[in-house]
Amino acid sequence: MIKLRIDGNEVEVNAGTPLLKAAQKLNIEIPTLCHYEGIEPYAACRVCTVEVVRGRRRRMVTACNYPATDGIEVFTDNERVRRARRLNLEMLLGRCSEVPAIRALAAKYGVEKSRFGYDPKEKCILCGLCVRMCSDIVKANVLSFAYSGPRRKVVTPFEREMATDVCIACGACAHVCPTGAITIEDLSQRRGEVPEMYLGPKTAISIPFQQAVPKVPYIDPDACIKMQTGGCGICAQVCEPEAINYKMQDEVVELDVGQILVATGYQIFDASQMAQYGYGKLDNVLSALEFEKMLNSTGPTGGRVLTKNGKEPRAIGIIHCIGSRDARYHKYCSRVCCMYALKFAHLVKDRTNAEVYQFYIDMRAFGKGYEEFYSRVLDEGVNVIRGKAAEVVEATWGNEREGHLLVRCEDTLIGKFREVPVDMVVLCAAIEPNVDQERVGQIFSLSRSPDGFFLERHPKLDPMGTVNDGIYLAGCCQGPKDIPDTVAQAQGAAARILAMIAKGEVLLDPIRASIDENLCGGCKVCNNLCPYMAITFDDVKKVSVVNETLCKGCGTCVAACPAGAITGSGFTDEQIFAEIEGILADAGNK
Amino acid sequence: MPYRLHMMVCAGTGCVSNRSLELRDALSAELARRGLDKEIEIVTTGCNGFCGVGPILLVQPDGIFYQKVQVKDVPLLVEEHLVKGRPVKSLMFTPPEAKEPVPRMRDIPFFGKQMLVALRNRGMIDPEKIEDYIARGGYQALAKALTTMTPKQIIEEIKASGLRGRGGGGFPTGIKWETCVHAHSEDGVRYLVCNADEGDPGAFMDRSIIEGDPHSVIEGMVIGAYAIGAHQGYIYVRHEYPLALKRFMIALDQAREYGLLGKDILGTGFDFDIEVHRGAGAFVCGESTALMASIEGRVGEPRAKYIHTVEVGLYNKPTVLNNVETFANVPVIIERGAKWFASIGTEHSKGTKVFSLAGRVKNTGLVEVPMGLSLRELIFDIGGGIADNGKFKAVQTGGPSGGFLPEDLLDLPVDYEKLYEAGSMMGSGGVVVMDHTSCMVDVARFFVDFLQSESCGKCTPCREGIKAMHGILSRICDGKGSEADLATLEELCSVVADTSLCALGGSAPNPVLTSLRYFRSEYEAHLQGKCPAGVCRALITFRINDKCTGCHLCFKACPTSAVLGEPKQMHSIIQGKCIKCGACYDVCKFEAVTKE
Amino acid sequence: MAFEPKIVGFLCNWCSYTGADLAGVSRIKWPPNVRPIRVMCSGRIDPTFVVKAFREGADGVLVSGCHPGDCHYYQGNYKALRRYHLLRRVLEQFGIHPDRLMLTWVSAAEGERWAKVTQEITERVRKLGPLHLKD
Amino acid sequence: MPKPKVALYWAASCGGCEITVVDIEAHILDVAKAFDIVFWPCLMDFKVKDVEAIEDGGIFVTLFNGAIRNSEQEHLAKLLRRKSKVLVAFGSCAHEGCIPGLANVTNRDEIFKTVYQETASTDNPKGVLPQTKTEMPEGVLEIPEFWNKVCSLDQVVDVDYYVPGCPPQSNQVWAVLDHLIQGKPLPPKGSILGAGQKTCCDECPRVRKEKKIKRFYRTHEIVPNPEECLLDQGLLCMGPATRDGCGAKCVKVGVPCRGCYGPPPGSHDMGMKMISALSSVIDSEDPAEIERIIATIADPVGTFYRFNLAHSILYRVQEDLKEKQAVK
Repeated sequence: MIKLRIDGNEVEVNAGTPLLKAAQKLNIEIPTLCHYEGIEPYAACRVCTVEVVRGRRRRMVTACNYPATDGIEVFTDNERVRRARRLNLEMLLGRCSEVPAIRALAAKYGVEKSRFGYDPKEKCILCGLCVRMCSDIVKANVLSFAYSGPRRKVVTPFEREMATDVCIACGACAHVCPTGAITIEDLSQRRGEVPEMYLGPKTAISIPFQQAVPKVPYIDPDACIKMQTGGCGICAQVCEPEAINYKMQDEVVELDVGQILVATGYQIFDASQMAQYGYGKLDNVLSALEFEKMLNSTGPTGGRVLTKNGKEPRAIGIIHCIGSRDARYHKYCSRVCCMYALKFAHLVKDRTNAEVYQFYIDMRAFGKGYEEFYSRVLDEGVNVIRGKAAEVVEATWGNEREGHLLVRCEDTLIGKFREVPVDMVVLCAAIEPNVDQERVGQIFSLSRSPDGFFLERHPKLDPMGTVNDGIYLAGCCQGPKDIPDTVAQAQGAAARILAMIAKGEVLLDPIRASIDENLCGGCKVCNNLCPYMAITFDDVKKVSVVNETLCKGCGTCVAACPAGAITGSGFTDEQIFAEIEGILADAGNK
Repeated sequence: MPYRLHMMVCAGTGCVSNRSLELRDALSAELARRGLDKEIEIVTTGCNGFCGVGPILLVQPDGIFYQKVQVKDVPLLVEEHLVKGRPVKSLMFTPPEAKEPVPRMRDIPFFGKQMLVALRNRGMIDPEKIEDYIARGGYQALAKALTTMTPKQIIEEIKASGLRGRGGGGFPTGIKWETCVHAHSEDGVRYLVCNADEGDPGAFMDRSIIEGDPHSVIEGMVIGAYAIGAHQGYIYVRHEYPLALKRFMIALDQAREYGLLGKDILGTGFDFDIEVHRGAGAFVCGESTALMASIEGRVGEPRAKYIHTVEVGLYNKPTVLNNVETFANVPVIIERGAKWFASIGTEHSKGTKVFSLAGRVKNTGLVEVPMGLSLRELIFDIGGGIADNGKFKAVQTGGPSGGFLPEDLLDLPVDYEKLYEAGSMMGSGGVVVMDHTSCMVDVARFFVDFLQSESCGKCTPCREGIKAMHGILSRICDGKGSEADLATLEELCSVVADTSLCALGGSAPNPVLTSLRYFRSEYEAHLQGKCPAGVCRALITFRINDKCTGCHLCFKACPTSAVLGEPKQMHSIIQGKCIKCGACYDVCKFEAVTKE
Repeated sequence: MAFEPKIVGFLCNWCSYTGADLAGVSRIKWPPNVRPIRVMCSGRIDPTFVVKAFREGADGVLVSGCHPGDCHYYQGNYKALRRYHLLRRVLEQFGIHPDRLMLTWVSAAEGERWAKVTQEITERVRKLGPLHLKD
Repeated sequence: MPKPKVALYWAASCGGCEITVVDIEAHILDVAKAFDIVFWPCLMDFKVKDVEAIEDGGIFVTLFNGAIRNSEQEHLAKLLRRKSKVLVAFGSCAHEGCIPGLANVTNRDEIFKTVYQETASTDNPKGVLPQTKTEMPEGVLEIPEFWNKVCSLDQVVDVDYYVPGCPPQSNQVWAVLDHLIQGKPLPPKGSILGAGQKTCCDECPRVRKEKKIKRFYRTHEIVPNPEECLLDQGLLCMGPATRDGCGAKCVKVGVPCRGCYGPPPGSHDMGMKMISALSSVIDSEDPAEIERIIATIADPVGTFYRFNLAHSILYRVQEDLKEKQAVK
């Protein structure tokens, strides 16, 4: 540790610490433009210039990379320093005259207008952060400087406008750019398939959502530069408790359990399949989950309802039954949409002056208190139009030419075709089985009903059980349902599970296979057949053996044993033969 | 059988450009024709220094100096001098103000005041023959250093000699080496780099040394490497120096063949080899950190040198970087001793310095003089004064970012500190002389323009500041300047010098600052709409006075038909059409065209 | 009296038997010609059962399991599938029309499909006529 | 005390079983010493009337080999049954039909057509077929009636014991005979003598793995690894479905088991069991690939039912021939 003085205050730091960091310890602010924590200092903008006195020698140095040495005295804001900064900022202002960040900083040093030029278009101050980010941190080496002197500029390879093959579209360059000279354009127009909808940019390291448990940040390995290219690593550099661990891997944890509650949930129907509603194409057509996120006070708009251009909508259309109750997609009713659509209407009425139109087929307010809520929403002045919306198109509204939508539908109650102008449309997309529902079903040996959801043992008498003892269902993996229904089903399933645990023992079906070792020739035909690995080979006796607790009694081995040495209790050959003879007792002779 | 005479044909770049190689071939053919080729040897030497009068031919041992020798002169020369023993007066050099030509080189004033240390073999050897270098005592210093001295002794010797970096910085070489030895290197690797990226326009000291005496550089580098414990060296040569490059490569091969480079040098067990790295001609790559970045394969941009390259340099290893001239001095110091070297020069500037004399001086060329010689001696005695009987106005030392010194500072000695104090610098040794025809504002603008385009553009003050200076200077040259501009210029100069990342930006304000300091009146004249030297076109007017004879030459010369007039009658100029190219002024034989 | 084929159906417990049950519970009509025998898994169905059924007078045999990939015992229905392919060839060599044997997949949710499948085999066997293998 | 009487008869068979009795070598003398051979047409000149002359049950044991496929064989089977205390179905043909039994996949007309009319070497321009009765000037000539169906012995008469094998292995034959000579108590009726309870695999020294078969080979298609299980190598070995007792002689020399010892005790139908076992270990779940793999089995019925067709559940299918052709 060494001691130095900054603006008269003594501070103790490690030798070699950049003055900028040493000053931070004293809460002395030194402006920077080309500095970014985690990226090697570059000392190009010279805005962080300070004066260092060392013995008799006074010199101007850059605080971002000047290493602290013992006994030096640093002045961060004396007249010489202020003049240097002022003039450098004036030069930058002459270069990038309309960049707010530069204007603000220059104004701080009394410069409103530059004597060295005026360029309203230029935004790049050539700080090199993007170049260094791209080459040193991301290691993609897309951006670089070209030309020298005043002609210097940041270019993509060979100055081609698009360098898609090398650019990994990480957006880090735009993120570090202090002047907004780099913008990221989403050419694909794709929307992320993430469970938690987001309406704004997302970083590779984030807390998944506000209510996440545990509420700690996680790294998205698909987006993390460190994991993709081996570069970056900034988060680890800035995390003082050293909590970042890149080596952490997804783990497969094997648990020995006796009972399983399958609650694998659902997914939302992709509304962009129904092109007539413009989801994914028209700006202000949102999915219900996106709208829910917008209404959330911790969401991107802080709970305000805003169209893409940041204005409050004058009218919102909420379209029910997107992909459900529709023979082309899902025949079933998604059950939750009517009520949340009414909730949306209620909240919109509460927060804005917008008109709300509900386009519904049938209003299904079946739960406790639901009908009453429906009446209340109607009293609040929400317009309900019975009839499935036909399409959503872009439209003008008065003199405004863009950004408005028109919902076309038939109002079946008045028997007329209607066109309703709105600023925003919310689509109530269907609840549908997860893409991997089938695979999950195979894992747990679960059957699926024709709608693709898991099949309960009995629709009335056992709505949470399955045909497999010890495996239960809860929630939307069994079918669309709202929260009260889900909770009821889950608690029921939990009670069933606890009951079994309390009992402490389980009854097994007596259906088992067994091998008569006097008949087994040890051909090993059966060894490979058992899905439960219940058959092993006894190398001493040279016969195959069935582990009766592992055996589930399917009988495949019984059928396959060429020696007939395996017997399946409950379903022996003789029993089945007798059954055959019995049911064919009436078959006549030739 | 020894030769009777040696014909030393200069094959420096200047003389080669003047067809000295054709001259050599003609000479050789002539000698063969006359059967003299057994008696007389032709030696192709490096730069003689007196480049302004090339091609140069020196006949030894007589020391007869022939200048501007053409192929057509060969038969006469051979006949008269070589056969009949009568030196040819018509090919000899006549100093200014002298009536008779001077036959011997040593009697010519240009050479008289020079003292050759770095250029000790100038014109005496064939640079492509290591034998010639060894015959002149070459590699003796190396042998001495490697066999009788410890690295520490060498460093002490260099320190004691007071040798300072000849590249511009003037940092004491011995201390640099010592620091390098003490710098921490994890694996003990250290590098030695020779900077031959001579970027200053008009400067060609380094090129000349490599072209004329490459082994002196190699010898100096090997000694330096031994002193700091480096085993790998690099020489960074401009790509624009093909001849230097070729000769250096030949020299490297020869040195390796002779066991003076590579493994087990001179059987002492010391290994050192040199790799040649060619620069692409960026001025800024002469800066040490940019140069090293370039060797490493990165963009040649400087970085902050708060941690010196001597500690963390090439490939992050301790690195000694010296320029060509510095290394060329090293063998002499080792051979003749620090005391001898330190006896030359001034208190803080020891030894000699090579300068390239250029501009409005009579004798342009390369000269090596002891430190402490006054600028006046340099320009008037050696340089022969101002060309075309012009009037001295200013001298710029140290390359494009050197300052302009006026006449009253001509007695300033050549000395690192003295030049710095006067607002200029030693630099690498460029000396540009300006006479009354130069406008100081225009000259300042010219150099600032050069520096602006050679700035790498990394840091704000250098990129934007020099550009801003250039803008203001251009404005002044265009007659649109104001008093406030001068203040802004001074402010800019101060901040750019203060805050630039590297020496290029740090010294860039020198031309502006010194011109403002010593020639402020010229600026003020410009603000009044006058260019005293008549250079700035926006401020001058061409007129035709009554001396006009109607010769009609100006009429024909004018590219824009701005001259009016019938032959034999007085002409006049239409100002609206005149683009101020000066063609009429140049062609007029009667001083009838005037410039105001 | 018109020929009413007798068809023995071997049904797995988890899918087809439940599916057939569902058809019943759902009041879906399916031909009584098919006489189901429940086994735990279609993998239990030994080809011996099939020939035994033919020998005992069946005119057709229906083997029905879970859909491929949905087997309650993971793989049992694939074994049935392979046996079915080989058995068809052997039956043909014996002189029994291979179409008298039918393999199908009916899930627990497919009551309607069960009805369809049973109708299909009944009609198919009806066309082939009686087999008369009972001694 | 007179020696117990012994009879040996040869019906529809190749004669190998007769030879295997002699293959007991010097023990044949023990047999001759212990028994009074009363009927053995293959070796000695006996007449049917000699047998008819014996009182019912007068013969202690009859070793009957060969299947029953015509009226004469039926007649003799019934005769010997009546005269014998113990009737042994000796050898695979009597036991379960053996190779002659394969004729059950076709019928008499087809066989006659092939044998007397269609084979390349047949010269029968008039297309004459055997008749049971032929009027000749000298009188009526009679030959036995050729049946549509081949039967095992027990499908015609009551059988006490079975000695399997094609032929039964001589050591097993001697063991059975020795048992009789020693006068040991007889095993329960219907027992299979001269064989084990397990399968051929039990006697097979080859190393077996868990099976996964991608294609089948016929014996001429590959040279099998001498150490490994033949079925593992894709050779269609009936060993897993065949009763042991033969000493696994064939597989020991690299020839897959043909199944002559018949099904082991747990098996109801040897061929179907083998079909079930084999298809269980075919390594594919794709119907098209399964078909391809199965196509590498040449003649499944001939392979799986080589020795026991006549004795299998589907011992004979009598569907209409026309329909059968329509299938193809």
